[in-house]
Amino acid sequence: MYKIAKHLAWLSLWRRKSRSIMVILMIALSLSGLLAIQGLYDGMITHMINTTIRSDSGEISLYTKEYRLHKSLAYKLSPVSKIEEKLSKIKEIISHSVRLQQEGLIATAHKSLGANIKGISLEKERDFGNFDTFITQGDYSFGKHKKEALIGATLAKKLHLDIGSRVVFTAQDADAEINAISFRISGIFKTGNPALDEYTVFVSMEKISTFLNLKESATQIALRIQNTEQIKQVQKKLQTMLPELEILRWDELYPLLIQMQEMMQIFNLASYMIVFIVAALGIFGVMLVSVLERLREFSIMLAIGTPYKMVRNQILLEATFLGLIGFMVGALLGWIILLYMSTWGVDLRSFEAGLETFGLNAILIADIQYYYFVQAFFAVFFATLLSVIWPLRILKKIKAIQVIQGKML
Amino acid sequence: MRFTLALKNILKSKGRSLTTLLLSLFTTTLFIVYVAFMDGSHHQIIKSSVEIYTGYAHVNLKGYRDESDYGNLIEDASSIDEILRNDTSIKTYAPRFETYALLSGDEKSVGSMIVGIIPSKEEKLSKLASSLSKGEYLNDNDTNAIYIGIKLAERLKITIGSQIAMVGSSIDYSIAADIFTVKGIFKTGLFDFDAQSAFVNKSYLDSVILSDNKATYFTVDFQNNDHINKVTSALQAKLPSQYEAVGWDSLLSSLVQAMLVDSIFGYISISIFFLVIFFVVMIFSYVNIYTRTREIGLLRALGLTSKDIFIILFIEILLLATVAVSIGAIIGGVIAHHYELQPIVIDGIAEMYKDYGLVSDEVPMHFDLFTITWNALTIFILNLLAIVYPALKINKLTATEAMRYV
Amino acid sequence: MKYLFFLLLFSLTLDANEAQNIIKKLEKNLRGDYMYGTMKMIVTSKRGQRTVKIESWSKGNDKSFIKILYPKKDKGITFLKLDTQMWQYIPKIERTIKIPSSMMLQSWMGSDFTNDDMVKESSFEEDYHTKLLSKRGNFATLELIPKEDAAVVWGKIIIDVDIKNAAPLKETFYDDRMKKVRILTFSKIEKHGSHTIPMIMELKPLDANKKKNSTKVIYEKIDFDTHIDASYFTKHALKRYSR
Amino acid sequence: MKLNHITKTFYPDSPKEVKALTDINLTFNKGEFTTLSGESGSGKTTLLNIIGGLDSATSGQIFLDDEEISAYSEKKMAKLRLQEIGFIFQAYNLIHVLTVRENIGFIMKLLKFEDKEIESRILELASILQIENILEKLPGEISGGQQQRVAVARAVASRPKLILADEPTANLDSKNSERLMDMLRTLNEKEHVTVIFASHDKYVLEQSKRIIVLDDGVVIEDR
Repeated sequence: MYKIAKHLAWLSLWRRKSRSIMVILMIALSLSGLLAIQGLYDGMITHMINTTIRSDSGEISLYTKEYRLHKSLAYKLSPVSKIEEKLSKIKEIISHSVRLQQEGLIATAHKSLGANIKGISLEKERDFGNFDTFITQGDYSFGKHKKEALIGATLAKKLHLDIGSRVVFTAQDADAEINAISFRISGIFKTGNPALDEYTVFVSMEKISTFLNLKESATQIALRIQNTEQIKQVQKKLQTMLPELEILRWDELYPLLIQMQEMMQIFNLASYMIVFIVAALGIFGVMLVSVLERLREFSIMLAIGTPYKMVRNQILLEATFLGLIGFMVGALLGWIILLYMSTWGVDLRSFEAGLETFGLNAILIADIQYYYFVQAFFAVFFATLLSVIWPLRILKKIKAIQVIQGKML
Repeated sequence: MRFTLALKNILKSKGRSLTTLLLSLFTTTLFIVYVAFMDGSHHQIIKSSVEIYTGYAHVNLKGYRDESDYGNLIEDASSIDEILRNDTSIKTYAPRFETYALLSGDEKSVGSMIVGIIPSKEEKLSKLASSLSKGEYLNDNDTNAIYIGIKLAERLKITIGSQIAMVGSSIDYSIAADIFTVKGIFKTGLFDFDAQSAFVNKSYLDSVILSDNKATYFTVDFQNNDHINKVTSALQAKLPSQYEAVGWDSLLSSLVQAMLVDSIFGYISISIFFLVIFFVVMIFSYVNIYTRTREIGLLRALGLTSKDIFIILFIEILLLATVAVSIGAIIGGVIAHHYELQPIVIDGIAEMYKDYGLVSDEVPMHFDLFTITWNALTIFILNLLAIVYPALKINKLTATEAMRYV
Repeated sequence: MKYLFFLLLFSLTLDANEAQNIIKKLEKNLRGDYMYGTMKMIVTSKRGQRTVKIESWSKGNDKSFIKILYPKKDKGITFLKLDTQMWQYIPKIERTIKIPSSMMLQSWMGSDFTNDDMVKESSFEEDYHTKLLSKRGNFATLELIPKEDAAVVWGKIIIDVDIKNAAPLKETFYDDRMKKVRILTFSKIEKHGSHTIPMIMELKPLDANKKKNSTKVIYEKIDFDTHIDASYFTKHALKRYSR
Repeated sequence: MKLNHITKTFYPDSPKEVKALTDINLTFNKGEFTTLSGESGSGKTTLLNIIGGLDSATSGQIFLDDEEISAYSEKKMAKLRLQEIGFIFQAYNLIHVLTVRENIGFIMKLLKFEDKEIESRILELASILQIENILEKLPGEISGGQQQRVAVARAVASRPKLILADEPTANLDSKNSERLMDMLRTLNEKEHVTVIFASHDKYVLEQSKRIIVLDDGVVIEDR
């Protein structure tokens, strides 16, 4: 009997071809659009979170408790090897990066600006977050004698620096003596994180340690954790192991990112709701009319003894087919768009300044997640169900005999 | 004849007309409200950023934007003051004197921006007074009282009543130094601003850095700040040629671009809404027209051409859409207007967006006749377009086919 | 041929040595063990001209004490520089302030010199490779290229020297794209005790937005031969010698 | 089939109360070819619908093979209609998305007849009803007479005990009416189906073996 209902539903659908195609197109096009936006938004946020984790925070960062407010070398992590030894006992930590940072002044012959100098190990940063991929000009190198530096793109632009340009960095060392050191620029990086791009110069750890007159010291140790689920657990473990330190997750360091993600999710959900409530209205229109104009036919079917269940199934199936085909076409189309956008990206270079305010690159790379399609499926499914409630009620109410006698038409 | 027929069709089949009417009405209202909400929240963000400190427009010497030093001061502030005072398009304005100086507490010294302001005027122009977090805001008779950002206070390790020394340079480049007592601490939520600015009464600062009758710029609040380019260029025309009036959109250009990016995403979403609405209207038109197949067949049989039928259907949708969209626009407009005056309050949104400088939980809608007009027109045109396909489709049927249509 | 080549090589090294010697002599002449002087600094900018009078004491390269005599408003303000650190005392607020690194590169008293210029022991001899570009009688032109490790912002400096008096005539500063940034000219060379030095020094920045600026320093008194009490080079001096 | 004291009242206990049928007592035997006749509004269609279980009587009982079907639930009634009764209505009583072939086989399919049997039955009926050449067409593509013949085929296909036909000839011209009646007659004789009409068509009356005349809800003649 289900088979007959399916057969009837399928046939009815194609009997009213234009109508069905319109509904399917409606579902498919709006769905692919929604999927595309969702992917783009998600891509945007994931990208921001990713680069932040890769370029700075890791999943977890360690500081001394006072450092983040005062940014003073008095609050340094030391000795580093002791902390590293403790870290090595936690197997969930797949890599870590030790960084030593100091605020100071960067100067050229023309201009000077406030900036941060940060000592790192290139190899470790590469392991840590592929920092080399952020280089837009020049090389990922500190030169043979570690006398070269990597500089943020915005800072380089403000100072009119090129590869090979010479800069002098002036800062107070650990003994509050003012020292100056010169570097040549070997590479320019762009992470999308304004704190790095606008204010930071990376130099070798050895060089800065000597410059600041420090040994075995760091201001931040950032950690990469294998699995997202382990982050909180590792944080707790670290807290008990190193109670004197501040141990912060990336989302605690950059709460704005999480908030943006939440906002985007709410926005996506709202978009889905608006679109599919309207879409349900469209499906409803079609289903209602298709029931109304076939009331007589349905009555006859009921009259000759067709069970109500079968008639109901037929209508449900008709709507389901519409929804399902719409979903499949839309999902396919959306997938193709997403695939394109995740491979080639969306070029928004004309709004570069605006995007940078959000800490984004001008070319947005979309994300593709399995759950988009599940979510979309449920949206379509509910819209479809919603749209047949009223037509089914009408059908339930009819007395076959009245329709046959023409009393309801 | 065709018109009467169309009108009669509308009036006779009330249910059908009502559905179409309601659908268009609903979509128009929805769309207008959505756009008003989006624009409203952008306005709110911009308004917050603008109103925390920057202001809607600045009047400064040409060249000051590039080189904000003592070489580009407004040397005769009273002449500018007079021009601004006599400009009826301006609600309030005030001169400011921004300079960089070394502030030092007992332990630490920090380079910071010091601004001479007229406290009573600034209260109306910016959020400085309302951002008070501890102590008191300045008044016009204050002498060496200073009002500083909360992060700056933390950096200097000082609090209300502490003394801080300022060392900077006077405008003749002699050294300017004075001791100030912390009168108030403010918190706007903008980290950099809270960490790097301090305010003192301008008349007193003038005596310290010899800037009497001088200003780095005037900040201006117009009666109507909506069309900032127009009002600033009008103001520009009244200013001596060496001065310029700069609107907030240039002062905060990256914020403007950020809003633009956000709007683009908003419009992508809207275009999806459009797509759905278009299809729904089309489906309803299609269904409406098809339930009338037999009737249309009869008309054709009676000798009307397919063009006549098309025109009748078109007149019908034209009438319905006009009524629906007008009512929808009015309802949408009323909602937008209402929520502009009494903004929706979303608790915690200010906290969430504090890094963007949003200082209020209120999200007003933005009521703008032009926007509402184009929104309504879009839906109207969408309605008209939506009927084209169904009408053409039905006209393909011959009269007899149409009459036999089940 | 071989001989000629040897000669050429020899003359080159000789040149380098000669340049080195000139710089050494120059620096020795300009900076004695002790120096006391009074000077007038005339700063010209878009906003007009202004004069500052200064009294200064210094010992060697890294200790100096400066007191402002004029204008009246600034009278009594003192500066102390010890090695790389700098303090300032302002009588009006009775405070001694340590100048933080972030302020070091700001203009000093509105002049075209930066605080950094005042502080840094920019020793030509230590920080630069020197090369003799030309020599005609008593006048030589030297090219100074900073050593790789030297923390200097310049790409190179060209110095015209009066060899006989071991005094500079003109210093031209280039950025690292070898574009001229500023020119320092010296004049009125006089002998004061054991040193022969230019009494007038004028700095002219070449950046487009500083076209109208210049700073002229005129020595009024200068003495290299009197011992200066060590008490000048302590933080107590700031307040003590302010009056 | 037996009808005992069937009474049908529309809008009972209201000012609009209409007594459509009053105390009808009738018995139909197997293989009968009967017509319910009478003026418009005499209650013949109402009676037919009650017999077919499409409508329920206000009072009285209906027995089919000694079983009281008037007490059946809606669901059970629907099942009974499907298995035991075939319907033919005035017009448009085909499922228009299905072909003629599928329309005829529809009920058999619902009753889970085997495909082979359905196929042979369709062919058999098609030949009797002379509709072999339109089997693959959709209802919209054939004439009204043909449509009615398909409806007949569908009604008898599953060999129901009873066929109810409400004004089957109302929308047909005389030639088509004649043909339809001929065929129903043939089926009645060949397959011994009980057929009950509700009609005032002269030709239908002529063909009937038994005529029951109703007037204002009361049986006034049974011959």
